[in-house]
Amino acid sequence: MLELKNLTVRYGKHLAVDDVSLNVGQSEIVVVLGANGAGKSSTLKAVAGMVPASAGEVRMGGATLTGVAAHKLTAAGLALVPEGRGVVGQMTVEENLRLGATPTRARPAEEDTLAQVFEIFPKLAERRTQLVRTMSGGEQQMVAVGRAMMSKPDFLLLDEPSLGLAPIVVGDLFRALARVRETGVGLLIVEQNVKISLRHADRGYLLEAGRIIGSGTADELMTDNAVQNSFLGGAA
Amino acid sequence: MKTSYAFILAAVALVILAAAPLFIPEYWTGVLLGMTGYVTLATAWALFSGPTRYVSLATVAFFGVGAYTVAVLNETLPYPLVLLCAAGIGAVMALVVGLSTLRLAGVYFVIFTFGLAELVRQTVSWWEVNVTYTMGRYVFLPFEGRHIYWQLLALATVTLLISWAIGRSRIGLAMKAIGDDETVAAHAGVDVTRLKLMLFVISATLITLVGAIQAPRWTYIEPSIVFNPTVSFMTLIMALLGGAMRLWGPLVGAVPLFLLFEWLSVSFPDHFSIILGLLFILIVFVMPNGVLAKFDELRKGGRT
Amino acid sequence: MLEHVVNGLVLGGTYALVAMGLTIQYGIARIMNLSFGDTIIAACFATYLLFTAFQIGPILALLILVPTGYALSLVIYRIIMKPLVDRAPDEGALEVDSILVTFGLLFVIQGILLTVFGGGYTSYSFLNTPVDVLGTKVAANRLLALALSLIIGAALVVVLFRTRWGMVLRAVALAPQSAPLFGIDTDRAARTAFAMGGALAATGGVVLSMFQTFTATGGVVFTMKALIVVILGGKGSVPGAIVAGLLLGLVETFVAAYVDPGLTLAAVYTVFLLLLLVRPNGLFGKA
Amino acid sequence: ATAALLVTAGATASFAQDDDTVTIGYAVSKSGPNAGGSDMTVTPNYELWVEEVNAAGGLTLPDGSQKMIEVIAYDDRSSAEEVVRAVERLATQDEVDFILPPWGTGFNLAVAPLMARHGYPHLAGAAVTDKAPDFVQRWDSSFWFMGGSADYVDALTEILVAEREAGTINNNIAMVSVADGFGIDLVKAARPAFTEAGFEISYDKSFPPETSDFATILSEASSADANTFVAFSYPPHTFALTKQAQVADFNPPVFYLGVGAAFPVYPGIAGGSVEGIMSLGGIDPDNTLNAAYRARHEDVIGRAPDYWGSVLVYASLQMLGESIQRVGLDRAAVAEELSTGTFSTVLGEETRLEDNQLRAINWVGQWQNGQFVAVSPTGGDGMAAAQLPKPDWD
Amino acid sequence: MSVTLQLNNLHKRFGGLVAVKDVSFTLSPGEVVGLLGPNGSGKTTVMNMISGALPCDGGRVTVGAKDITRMKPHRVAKHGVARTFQLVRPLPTLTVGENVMLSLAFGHKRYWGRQARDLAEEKLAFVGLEGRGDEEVSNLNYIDQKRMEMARALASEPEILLLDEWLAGLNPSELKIGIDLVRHLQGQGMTVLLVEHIMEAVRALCSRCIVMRTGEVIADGPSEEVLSQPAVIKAYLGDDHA
Ligand SMILES: Nc1ncnc2c1ncn2[C@@H]1O[C@H](COP(=O)(O)OP(=O)(O)OP(=O)(O)O)[C@@H](O)[C@H]1O
Ligand SMILES: Nc1ncnc2c1ncn2[C@@H]1O[C@H](COP(=O)(O)OP(=O)(O)OP(=O)(O)O)[C@@H](O)[C@H]1O
Ligand SMILES: [Mg+2]
Ligand SMILES: [Mg+2]
Repeated sequence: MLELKNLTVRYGKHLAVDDVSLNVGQSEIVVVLGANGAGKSSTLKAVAGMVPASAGEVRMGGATLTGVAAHKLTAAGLALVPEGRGVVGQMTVEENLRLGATPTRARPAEEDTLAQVFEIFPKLAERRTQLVRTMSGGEQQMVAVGRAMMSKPDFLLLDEPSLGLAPIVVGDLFRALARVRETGVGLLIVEQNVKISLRHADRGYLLEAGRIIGSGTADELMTDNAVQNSFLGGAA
Repeated sequence: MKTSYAFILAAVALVILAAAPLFIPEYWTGVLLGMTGYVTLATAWALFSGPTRYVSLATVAFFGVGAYTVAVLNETLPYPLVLLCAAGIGAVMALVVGLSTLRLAGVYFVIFTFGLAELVRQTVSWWEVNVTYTMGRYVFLPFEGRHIYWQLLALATVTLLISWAIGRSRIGLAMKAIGDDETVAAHAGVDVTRLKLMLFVISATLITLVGAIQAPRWTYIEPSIVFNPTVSFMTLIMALLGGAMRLWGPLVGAVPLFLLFEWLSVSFPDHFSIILGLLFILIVFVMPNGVLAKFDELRKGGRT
Repeated sequence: MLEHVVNGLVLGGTYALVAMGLTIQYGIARIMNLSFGDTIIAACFATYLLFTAFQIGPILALLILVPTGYALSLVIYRIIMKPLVDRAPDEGALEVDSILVTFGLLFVIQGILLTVFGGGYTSYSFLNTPVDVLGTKVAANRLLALALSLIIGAALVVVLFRTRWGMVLRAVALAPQSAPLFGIDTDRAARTAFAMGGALAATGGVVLSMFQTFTATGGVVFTMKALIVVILGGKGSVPGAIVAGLLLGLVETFVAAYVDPGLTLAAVYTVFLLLLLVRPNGLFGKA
Repeated sequence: ATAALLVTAGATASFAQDDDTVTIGYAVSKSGPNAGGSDMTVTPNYELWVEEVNAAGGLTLPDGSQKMIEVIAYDDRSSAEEVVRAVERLATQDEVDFILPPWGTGFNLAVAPLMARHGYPHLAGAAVTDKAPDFVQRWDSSFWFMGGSADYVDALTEILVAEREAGTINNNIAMVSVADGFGIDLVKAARPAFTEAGFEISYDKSFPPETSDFATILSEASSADANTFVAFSYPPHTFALTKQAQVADFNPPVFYLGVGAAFPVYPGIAGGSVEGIMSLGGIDPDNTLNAAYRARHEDVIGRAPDYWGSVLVYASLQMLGESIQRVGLDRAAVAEELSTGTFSTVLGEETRLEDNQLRAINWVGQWQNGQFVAVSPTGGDGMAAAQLPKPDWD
Repeated sequence: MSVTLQLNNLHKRFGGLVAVKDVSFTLSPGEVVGLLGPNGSGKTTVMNMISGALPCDGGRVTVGAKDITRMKPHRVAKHGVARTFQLVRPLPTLTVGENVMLSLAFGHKRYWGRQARDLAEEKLAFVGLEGRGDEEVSNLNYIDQKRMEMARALASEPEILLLDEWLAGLNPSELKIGIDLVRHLQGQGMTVLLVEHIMEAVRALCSRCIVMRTGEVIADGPSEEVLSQPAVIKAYLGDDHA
């Protein structure tokens, strides 16, 4: 179980994340929905140790993770695919993926995981030796997700993974994420693509101006009025 | 309104500075001279390197060429013409250099310009040794320290005015944009290449003139004297310290730093290096974004 | 002809040796270390002192000074560089800060050396014995420099490109912000790289002191030569540093032999500038 | 910083006016590329001389009274602008009584106009220039103690001609020079001198001052079929040339090097194998005055002076001291005295300047039995004979 | 008011990879056309070649009667073609207003001074950033940065606008704002080439779509028709959108 308790993030005086509590279970997909600037990315970054939390706590499997350095969190089984991807542009696809297996926990299964990633993203297998920098935006996103999977995380945090992906790939990606979930990994996903993410998620939270303003199962949210109005543009 | 006050203030300061050599000992004129030289160098340097963040170490190449031009021509041409020639040579050289370095960025540009300065020095040396058979030239112009100082003061004023004018113009805006993201600037309609080249040439010409004006002070000129890389480093450090993106930044960096150097070398001639080094490290830690930024910070901090 | 090739390679070996440490410090730790040359000079003096005052030969000195260089660099990184790295909002800021702070450090080292050893020329003789290489007599100490640079270079290349640790170091070099996401301890990598650079500077200093005349204030020359080699090779690239170093050595030698010794440095800079114009990111650099 | 600067300035100015002392100021290169030269030839002698004078109770004035010397020393950081400003400071701020010159031809010229304008006698001790006669015209209180390049070259040529006649060497000379004022001045004098003497210069190249590797240059020089190798070099080059010549077993009968070969550390650097190597300067080991000077230098400074410039610089200071003793602190009178007087210095009991230039200089020296002895002016007092060919490297 | 943008046999290689192969199409004045295709199919590359950011290896680009092939970006901009970037690229040392003024100052009218400031404010107001001209760019959130980038593009008073995934990353309600903005431009007669993966937006805005795959155009025609072609579904849309 990954738990956020009263997490708060400030940038100077600006309060970006305000007392957020949420949890993700093993083999669970949880989405966080919210407008731009609602604090979704900040929440993920705080969990992954990329920005310091000014208050609150993050726990994983009972252990407190607050204040632990980012690289140690990755090693402990928490992987983040950030906005802007966080790949090494000047290394090849394969090097990026293999680097993802840096934490000791990921080493033994490196080859298997690699095969798995290539199966989910065949394009990456084709482009093993291409420099990631020279790939299209969507292709880079695949590398980023693949790289996170390589660290054999218990929990995978994804910040807008579908951004810039072709519809067919978005479908594939979420199907792939569903398969990742089947391996026991818990996924916390921030998404703007509300429809498809809710379709694959178990539960979701609504974030507004840094605060949680609602939560529920995916089905509940899908039909929730607030969600309908603010996230689905009132459409059907 | 505010600008006109600033202008009056600057004009008064200028008059005082210009009159100073008549009242102070020669040594202090020398200090003012050296300081004005570096203020001009740093401001001229920042004209190009500040907004674009193309850190140039070619300062001394132009500076030295200016000095050398005077050394070569001072006996054959009237002095104003010599300065004009120096400016012209500096400009042409900058044009060639500018055209050839446009593809370089970041540290590659930095070291390229350093290499360039060394190449110029080596080439001048070789030329003098093998072609003109003179190493070391004499400049016997009837200038005392204050004459040189007045010329430098005028040049410094011109440089600051240019910097001020550019800062207010669309060119200033474009230069900052280039520093941020050349591609975006180009797509916004900025002729990046031409603009960079233009600014580089202006900056280099001014730097060349500093070298030319200062040359008579040393009487004897050879490459190792006028192509001393320290000049490039000092200029860079002063501009960075004061803040290369602001009009007064280089000045605010050059003046205290110059006085600090002078004070240290007078008071601690034997431990100059160590003290200077330690102070430097301290400065970096206390004032991460330069002196002016520190002032801003303190001012803002004072208000809240 | 063959003779010039040998001499050129031997000379280039020195350049490569000096440049490798800098390229690692700059490429991985992101510290543009302007005091690198002064570290080398400090090692030169230390070797000289060990040799003349304590009768400890330079080879033995390597065993003492290389770890010392590593340890001292670690300390310097901890005290001076780490705070800068931590506070830098972006790479450009760190670059400016590291230039300024190592500029200060340069003066400190220089000042200490001046106080202790004075400003005079220092030189001694060790392993200045001829070794026959393909018919050319080469000084053993210079040959040692070449051999060391090739061995160290090869070892570094193997480590960087064949081991996971090397891949990690390269990742830190290329994408420091992203590296923690991969579970990489960037601080440790940077620290290690900086210290490795220091150890390499010490190595260079020990070897150079055997044939080079040095003065307390002569570090800048080494820094700048090393920078030229680093940039020509492509920043952070060890193979680049080696190839560029050897190349420049060959250029110098051939120009000295066939054109004019007066133009060696002009030629070096010309080759440097021309190659950079063709390859703006150095021989082995990636944009 | 300005305030602090003013305070120090005030402080120094006040002791400058102290009537019990004579203030002597100088700016030398304590750091930067020129530090090596200053540290060998100039600074130690200034320190030694001041130490000795003060130990003897100070400078003696014509009335027999004595005044201690106060020193104000600046670091010019090997920058021409700094040295000019430092001398301005000494003259107009510190108002010192006498100013001693910096190291090097360029810097001496840089300060020459200032010294002249402010009426300070300029004892250019460490400057080699053929233009000295012109400079004396231009600045009549300037004094030149190191001779000109033509002097050194002519002296060497004289020896070479004799050796050629003796059949020790062939007609070819290989010559290299450092591409700065010093090297080029010498090589420019050497070309016509050698050619006029009927020599063929079969290798003649200049190298940049930054050069540190001489493998190629020596290998080219050695294939020039010359028995004479001449290098107008600076210490780093001199050392490197020596080491490389040993490695390459390049051993021409005449092996002449520039500055540095007359340094006392040179034999150590050359692995002890210096016999027969020639250079500028040299001493007469039997000259007791000089021997005493060398001993005192070792005592006070902790190391021996070099065998060329040091003694000239020191002699210039002795002449200054004696002039003051004769005419007092009036600078114009001191200059006049320097110009016309006869002095007792480490160079000899009757040292005098000719047209403001010291001419009694040992032009060529050679390492013989662990001593760097003077071999020119040939036949002069206390001169040894050049011993050529140079023996093999050990 | 608008002019025709015409591409003839555009071609681009990166090393061995042919990124764009013989791409030809024409945008009529006032048209809003979707340029679709799987990731890496060459859409951005096409945009880069039109806007002068990349030199073409072959082919021709014309705007009206003007051949703009191989023109530098700043000249292309002066010929009335403006663009946004796939990843937002604000100029961080400039204020929001200055970001916009840059295009005004270097567009074909070269506005400066008071007039430029007023016009910048006008453009910002148009995209919904009124009164924010003096703010630091870093104060803007993602959508506002996108808006600013649009304002910057519009400030050079283009006739043809290239939008590279300008709507990406917006949540559904923000998306509506974005779509309305583009529609508004359409109403003013602007010709727009729109690269987008969000099908709602494409369907809402584009009457015509061009679909690329591995550098080639595989479909070009009315949106309805193109988006129901099996090839397009197979290559790009997937069954979810069928
Ligand atoms: N480094 C930072 N410094 C200051 N403020 C920041 C920083 N990062 C984010 N913010 C501010 O914090 C708030 C929350 O930002 P965050 O990136 O978490 O939002 P988000 O929900 O992920 O939005 P988006 O959908 O645009 O990615 C925003 O107002 C943003 O401007
Ligand atoms: N500079 C480059 N060097 C090498 N290959 C490149 C370069 N730029 C693009 N490519 C390759 O060209 C192909 C087309 O890239 P492009 O960016 O045009 O795709 P796209 O259609 O815009 O994709 P996306 O929808 O993911 O943004 C990709 O396979 C990409 O990897
Ligand atoms: Mg976000
Ligand atoms: Mg794209």
